[in-house]
Amino acid sequence: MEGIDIQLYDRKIIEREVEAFVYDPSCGGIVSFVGKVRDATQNKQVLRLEFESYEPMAIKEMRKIAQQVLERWSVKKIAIHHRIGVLQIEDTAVVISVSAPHRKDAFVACQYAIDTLKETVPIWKKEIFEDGEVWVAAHP
Amino acid sequence: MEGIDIQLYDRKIIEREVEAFVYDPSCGGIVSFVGKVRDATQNKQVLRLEFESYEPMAIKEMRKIAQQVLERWSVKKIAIHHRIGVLQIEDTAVVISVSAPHRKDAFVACQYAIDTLKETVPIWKKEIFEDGEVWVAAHP
Amino acid sequence: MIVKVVAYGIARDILKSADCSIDLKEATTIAGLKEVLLQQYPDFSKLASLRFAVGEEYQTDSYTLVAGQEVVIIPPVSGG
Amino acid sequence: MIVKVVAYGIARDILKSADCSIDLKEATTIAGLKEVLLQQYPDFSKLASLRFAVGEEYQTDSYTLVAGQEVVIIPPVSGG
Repeated sequence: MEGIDIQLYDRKIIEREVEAFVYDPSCGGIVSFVGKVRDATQNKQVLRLEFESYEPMAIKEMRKIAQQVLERWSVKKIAIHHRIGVLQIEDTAVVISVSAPHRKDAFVACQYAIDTLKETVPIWKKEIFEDGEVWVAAHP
Repeated sequence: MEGIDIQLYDRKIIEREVEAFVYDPSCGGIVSFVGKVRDATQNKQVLRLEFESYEPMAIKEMRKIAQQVLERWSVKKIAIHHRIGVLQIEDTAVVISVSAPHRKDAFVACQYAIDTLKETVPIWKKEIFEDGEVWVAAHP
Repeated sequence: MIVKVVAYGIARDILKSADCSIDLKEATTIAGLKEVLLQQYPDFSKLASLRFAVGEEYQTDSYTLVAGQEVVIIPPVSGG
Repeated sequence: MIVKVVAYGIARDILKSADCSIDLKEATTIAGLKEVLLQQYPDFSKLASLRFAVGEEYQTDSYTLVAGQEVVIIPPVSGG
């Protein structure tokens, strides 16, 4: 579908590349969400993170989110780039950019996209500590 | 106040510089709004735009917005860069970036900041057409 | 008393100057200044809004001016 | 009938393998597969959620499996 750019890859996310896709001369506003790797979980120092995905389905689910966004709001374009592989603290894990003629649509749509991604897209994050490792959110 | 970066200048806005200020290792999410110059107003081709400001008060009002954001929401840092002078179509007029431990705060705060900026900050935009010019929003 | 009026954007076009001096009665308020301006420059009445700032802060209609003060006319803003 | 079970994330750790074959009665549903898995690998019961995908789509408990199908175990996701 036109207006959608979904990518999942094992390299640094260049934020301006994500945003460049959604820019459209008819749009006055672009809203972007950048998800970063935080430095500590429950005060334990994280050494690194490992992201893995069920790749074909992850891309399919991200595409569904993008299609829903284009259907529900007056949004021109949406780009979702998610990184997998080994990430360090301060690395960017995900960038979502949305362009719209009116900024309110861009804000609502971008928030919907990241909220839904965190519920439905089969990507898993493992935190590696000095003394062990944990699959994030696996247990209640 | 710590955590606030307000700038008003007559040169290209580099978005990653705005965002770089707000990044904090304790924050998992950054939300950014990028305001671009649109290509047409009421189907008339815009040749260029001229932004002017009552500079000391514009900076003061932007700083007030930033302070309100830090007081009202669990937000770590906020940066607002606004450009003045002559802008072309596709140029970035404003970038607002907000970092927060929880993304919901970042979304709400970023939207509040741009909505309020458009109501209170003394900056004026003139659209230059082939056959004349218009101060945007001056008349009802 | 004399106050200095400074104008930006369309207010400068209406005033045909970036600033001017206006002679007002003592203790004139912002509301009073507005009346004088609207009388001398009727185009101000066509604007979507008209606000005034003193000391880099918006002031309400009831703000009382003193001699020598600088008042900035703030026509509808359009930043962002 | 035999179905192939594929596991990611913590599901792979619990299964101690990225995939395995499971022998099920004909016309077993996702719910039935879940029961078998919980019996053989009790650690699945400790997860915050347990979903299953067939053909790269989430499927509900009532989805009926057929011989040779590949079922992917989706433990709680944590992308973003």
